[in-house]
Amino acid sequence: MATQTATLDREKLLDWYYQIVLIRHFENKCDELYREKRITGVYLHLYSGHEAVGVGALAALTLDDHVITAYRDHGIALARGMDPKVAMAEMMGKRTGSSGGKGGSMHLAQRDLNFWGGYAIVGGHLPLATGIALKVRYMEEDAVVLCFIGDGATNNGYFHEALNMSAVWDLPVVWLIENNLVGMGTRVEDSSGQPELSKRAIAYGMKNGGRIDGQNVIEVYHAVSDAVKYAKKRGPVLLEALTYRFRGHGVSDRSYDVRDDLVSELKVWQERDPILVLRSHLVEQFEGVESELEKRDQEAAAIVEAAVKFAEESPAPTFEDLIANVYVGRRYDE
Amino acid sequence: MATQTATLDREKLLDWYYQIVLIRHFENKCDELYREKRITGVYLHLYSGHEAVGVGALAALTLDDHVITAYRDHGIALARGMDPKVAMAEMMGKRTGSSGGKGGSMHLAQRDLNFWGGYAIVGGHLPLATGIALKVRYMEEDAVVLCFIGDGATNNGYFHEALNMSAVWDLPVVWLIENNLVGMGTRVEDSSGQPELSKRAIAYGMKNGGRIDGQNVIEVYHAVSDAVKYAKKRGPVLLEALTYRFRGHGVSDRSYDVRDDLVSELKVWQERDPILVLRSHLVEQFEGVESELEKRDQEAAAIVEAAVKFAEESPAPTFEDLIANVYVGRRYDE
Amino acid sequence: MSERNQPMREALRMALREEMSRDERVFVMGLEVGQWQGTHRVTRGLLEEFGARRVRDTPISEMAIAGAAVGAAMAGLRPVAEIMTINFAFLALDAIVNHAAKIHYMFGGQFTVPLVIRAATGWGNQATATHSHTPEPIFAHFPGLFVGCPSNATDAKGMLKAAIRDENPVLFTEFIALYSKPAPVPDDPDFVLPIGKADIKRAGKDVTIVTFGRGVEWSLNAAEALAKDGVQCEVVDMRWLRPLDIATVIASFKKTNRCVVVEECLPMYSFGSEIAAQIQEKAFDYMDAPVKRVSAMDVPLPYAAEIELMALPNTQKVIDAVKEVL
Amino acid sequence: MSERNQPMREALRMALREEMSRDERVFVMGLEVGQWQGTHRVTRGLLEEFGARRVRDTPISEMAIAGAAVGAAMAGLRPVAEIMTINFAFLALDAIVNHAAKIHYMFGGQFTVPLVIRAATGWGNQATATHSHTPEPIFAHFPGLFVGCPSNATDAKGMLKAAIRDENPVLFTEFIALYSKPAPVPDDPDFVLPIGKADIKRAGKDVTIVTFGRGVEWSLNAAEALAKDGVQCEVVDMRWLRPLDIATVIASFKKTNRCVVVEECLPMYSFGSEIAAQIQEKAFDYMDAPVKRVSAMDVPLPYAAEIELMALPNTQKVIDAVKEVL
Ligand SMILES: Cc1ncc(C[n+]2csc(CCOP(=O)(O)OP(=O)(O)O)c2C)c(N)n1
Ligand SMILES: Cc1ncc(C[n+]2csc(CCOP(=O)(O)OP(=O)(O)O)c2C)c(N)n1
Ligand SMILES: [Mg+2]
Ligand SMILES: [Mg+2]
Repeated sequence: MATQTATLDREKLLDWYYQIVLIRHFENKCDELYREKRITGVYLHLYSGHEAVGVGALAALTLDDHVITAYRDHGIALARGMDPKVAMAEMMGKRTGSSGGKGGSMHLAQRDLNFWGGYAIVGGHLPLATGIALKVRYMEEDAVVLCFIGDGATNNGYFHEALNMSAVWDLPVVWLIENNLVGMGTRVEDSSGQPELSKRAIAYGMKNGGRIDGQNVIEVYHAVSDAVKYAKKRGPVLLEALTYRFRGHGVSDRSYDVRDDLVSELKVWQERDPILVLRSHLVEQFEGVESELEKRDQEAAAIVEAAVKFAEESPAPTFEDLIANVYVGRRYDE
Repeated sequence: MATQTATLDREKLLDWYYQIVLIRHFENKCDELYREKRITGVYLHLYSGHEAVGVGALAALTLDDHVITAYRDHGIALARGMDPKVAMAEMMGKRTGSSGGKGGSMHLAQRDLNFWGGYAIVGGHLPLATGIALKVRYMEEDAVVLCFIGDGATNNGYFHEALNMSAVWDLPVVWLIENNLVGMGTRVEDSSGQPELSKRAIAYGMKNGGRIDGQNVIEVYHAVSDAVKYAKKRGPVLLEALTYRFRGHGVSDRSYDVRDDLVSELKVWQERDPILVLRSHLVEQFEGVESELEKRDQEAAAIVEAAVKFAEESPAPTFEDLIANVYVGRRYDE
Repeated sequence: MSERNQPMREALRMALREEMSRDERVFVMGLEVGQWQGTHRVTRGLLEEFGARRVRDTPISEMAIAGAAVGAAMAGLRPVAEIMTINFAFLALDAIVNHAAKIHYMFGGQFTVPLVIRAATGWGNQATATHSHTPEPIFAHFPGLFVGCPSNATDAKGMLKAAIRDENPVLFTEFIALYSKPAPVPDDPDFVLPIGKADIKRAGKDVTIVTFGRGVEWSLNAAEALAKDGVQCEVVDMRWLRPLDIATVIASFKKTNRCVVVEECLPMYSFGSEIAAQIQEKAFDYMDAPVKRVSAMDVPLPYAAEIELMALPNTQKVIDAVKEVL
Repeated sequence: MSERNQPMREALRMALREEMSRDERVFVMGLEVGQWQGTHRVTRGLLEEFGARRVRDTPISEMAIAGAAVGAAMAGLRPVAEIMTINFAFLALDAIVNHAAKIHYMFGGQFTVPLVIRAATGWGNQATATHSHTPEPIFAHFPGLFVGCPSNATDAKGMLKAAIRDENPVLFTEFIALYSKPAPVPDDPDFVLPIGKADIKRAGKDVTIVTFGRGVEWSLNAAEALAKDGVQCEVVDMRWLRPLDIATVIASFKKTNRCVVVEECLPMYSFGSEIAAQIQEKAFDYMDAPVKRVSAMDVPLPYAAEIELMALPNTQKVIDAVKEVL
């Protein structure tokens, strides 16, 4: 591991640092906007705490590869390269949003980034990943599908069917579980007979990529890189990254206000904040990098501010948008 | 193993022999009646070849235990103690059938035997087993649920969800896979990433009861007995019995008429016909048992003939039956 | 016995508590019903009161939640399974309509399935396309299953208790938009409303408005407004989509000769379709105007609040429809 | 170009072969479509002709069959996924209505889902309660998805080809009872019937019979019989439940002023409900009688042949209904 990390250059790591703090700023801003009712609606699931998983995993891909995830998708979208303006506009339900304001927080997507979107039915996107990977094999393309999965989602029928099918067909998928220990309020050990989720690979005769530290972007990057190589050549891999939700299930989750046990747990995990972990590494590796980190941090904050401005000034969708895209090439009421 | 079998007395083994040949006669008769159009309909799945699994497994239960299975249910029903008359009447869609002629071949059931029925949606009965086992635990009863599962069914979402839930709740279920190598025309290795199906237990942190010889009723009996003991005390067990379909998927499956490879495979398995396996054991163990076997065989054949007669002489359901049982305590059109 | 103003979620909880106290076989299972205190807070406090045996958190396994509840019901318990929102019940459609609804019939009456599946329903809060269904008619299409949907706290209590006590499987849907709305709820632990009976929420002689669930609110508001113009609407709250109390609809229609159906559902092959079809079948000679339907627009639901609301029925749309049939 | 009498299964296979030959992105996946040669023999020979890359047997995983087909379609392929019978599509309801049907809309048009899901439908062969559905209206309830159901071999070819070539997701259901029935099928590899267009299968001036799928046969037989009594029925085969060509129905009705709807479906919240509702809405002044519905009985389907058939519509029931509206 140590030797591998040495090969990562300063710029790359600084870029990851930037991405991680960008996501953190973005999520903090979303939370703020939600409290101010400038972002509305029932669902807003923040990626804070998970950043190293998304950034590290996506760093292991090229733009020819494919990405798909669940509703906790802001961080994935940004790490994949979605313009924060466009992401923020989607949060606010604006025409300039990535899905034209019709998808919202849970349904970011960007076709030209091969980012196939965030999905809100738990497990529902898993067979989609299988299908996209089928297309890759069918067309003999040199690419992989990276599919993010919540720990809770691994107990759903979709998980079983989608992973098994990918194994039977030797498809190039990296199945990456973001195990943040809980789905809404249910702990992994209360929802999974097998709490070491990567072991579920055995049920599909699938390569078990193991359990990795999801707070360490470098470890995630290497593990996913290895998995990508394997998946392209041989077939699916199941990986499990241990991570933690810093902000509750969604913005309306107030568990941290009432549950002392959760607050204590959170404190422990905050010591392993992906920002801190990467910062320590950088500071240790590269002398005098602090000012650079500061700069990236400010840059990210400014980008988020600009995104909010852009989003707020953007127009809302209209009736024409409401009735568009129900079908391809046909009016909704035809 | 050897020591264990020695403890089984002659009468018990002869009774199993009787049950196995009874099922074989019953199924052969069903096939004959179907060709003669005395049994009609699209679905009729024979248990021939699987007899040792059903008979051995059910021998390990008491009447307080619970049994549930899929559509290949004739053998299970008979081994559980359903009167062949009542079973045959159901095949023919008669009022005297176990489900009053409304269930047919795929939906035999008998409440007072705790036989919860055969189900035709692949995997659909698995969560029912979980639920019945939940009732057992909830009421603190000393009983177990035995749930038969086809190999093909293990790739269905129901399997995953039902088994996981049983594990999370430590329910007393013995999940018994009847691996006959194929689901309709699809081989296990083409449908399951993990072809050693009992290994799927790991995905649920569940006790793996292992792979057993499904042609040997004695081995099945012991393995299921052990599993029952474990399940009652500690929680679910997954067991896999290797067996073989002697008559194709359903009576309309004509694969054996056109596929030489299947015919060869069948021949190999016929050497391990559960009737032969048990007969050899008995002949070896108990001198002069042959005449007894012959007697049981004739008895079974006579019982099946009587069942046919009973069924044929029974009345068909009427319009009143058509509209009954849609709801409890309410007319269908109220 | 007295009654107190309570929000619908409290009325539902009251029903659950009373039935759980009355009958040990009644228990609750579903996502986040226990430790998390219920996604919609209906089950708040039940875990503490009844313990983990009778208030059971489950994995995210809708097929198994519904399916295991069917099994438990067959075996003698009386499960009240919660599907967090009705959208996720699509994953359990087979367990619900092919198992819960058919088992009593298919095995010739040997088994009963005294099961209630509760699910939050409705939309209008930017929950977006996959989380914005009001698909009760889909489930009510299938015989063997009752489908109830209360429009207020009072009915919620009486209907849920009826559902729990009944021997048949019941899909019971609760509009999220109504959870916080209060209404007088009787303390009476035997306050039970009959399954399959509609309720006339407002009497009137000019137009019959047939609706259920959240539609009742829009309809009553519309009736209120129209009354000022001298138009008397009779508002029929169906309460149950199956059994469907069409007799009450027809009786009202024979008096008013005009009808508007109000549903939050999608319009095609839906609730309004059935009501309109039955009226023209059973009261053809009484029709002074076609039955008019007010439904959600025939589109998936978008996120942006502005356009989402355009797609939803509302009081004004009901008023307009009533004016059209006058 | 010529045409030949062919059973519907052969017409469907012709459509598949032609489209697979024309467009490399078209492929077939599902249970037993390959080695087993198709449960209903529609895909017979395709594995040998096109190889295992394009004819893909799957595990018994309906959620993943539908869901993976959605993903493959989004990514640029044109899957024709087979769900062995429509009953098993209940397990895939979420993948079909919450994913296939919504993805184009939900992501603002970024993705398209050019997917066909084929499923055998209908009942009447003692398949029993869980295997005896004709639930097309359930699926057609949801916008974003087309639902087609041919009534004969000719239409089957033209409609399936249209479905495969279309950019929208299509649920395509095929009556098992029709697979072996022959009709003239054009060789023309570009014989494509427009999506969402109904077809008048028989012209008449006295009564409009609106139906689809297997109902067409009963309706034509009834029309034939009634013609002997001098009653001229116009038989409208809807072909598609979505888009629904209500204009053709209304035009016919304005001529005949009477209508019978014939469906193999369950009666409640169904096809007939929608047709009746629309007729009274759009042609109220033309109604000389209520629209009458001939549906399956509102019960789960039993096994025993005698009583199963009682629950099914048939020619005589159509004749009786026509006489009632005359
Ligand atoms: C099929 C389904 N059931 C229930 C829900 C409600 N729900 C939304 S998120 C969630 C928890 C998911 O947990 P996990 O997969 O661990 O993801 P995390 O939120 O931790 O990222 C649940 C139960 C849903 N969206 N879909
Ligand atoms: C959900 C579902 N999909 C497909 C089918 C059609 N089908 C009936 S039996 C069967 C094969 C099942 O194989 P297996 O589980 O191995 O049981 P076996 O027939 O070998 O006993 C299939 C695919 C079904 N009944 N249900
Ligand atoms: Mg989680
Ligand atoms: Mg098998």
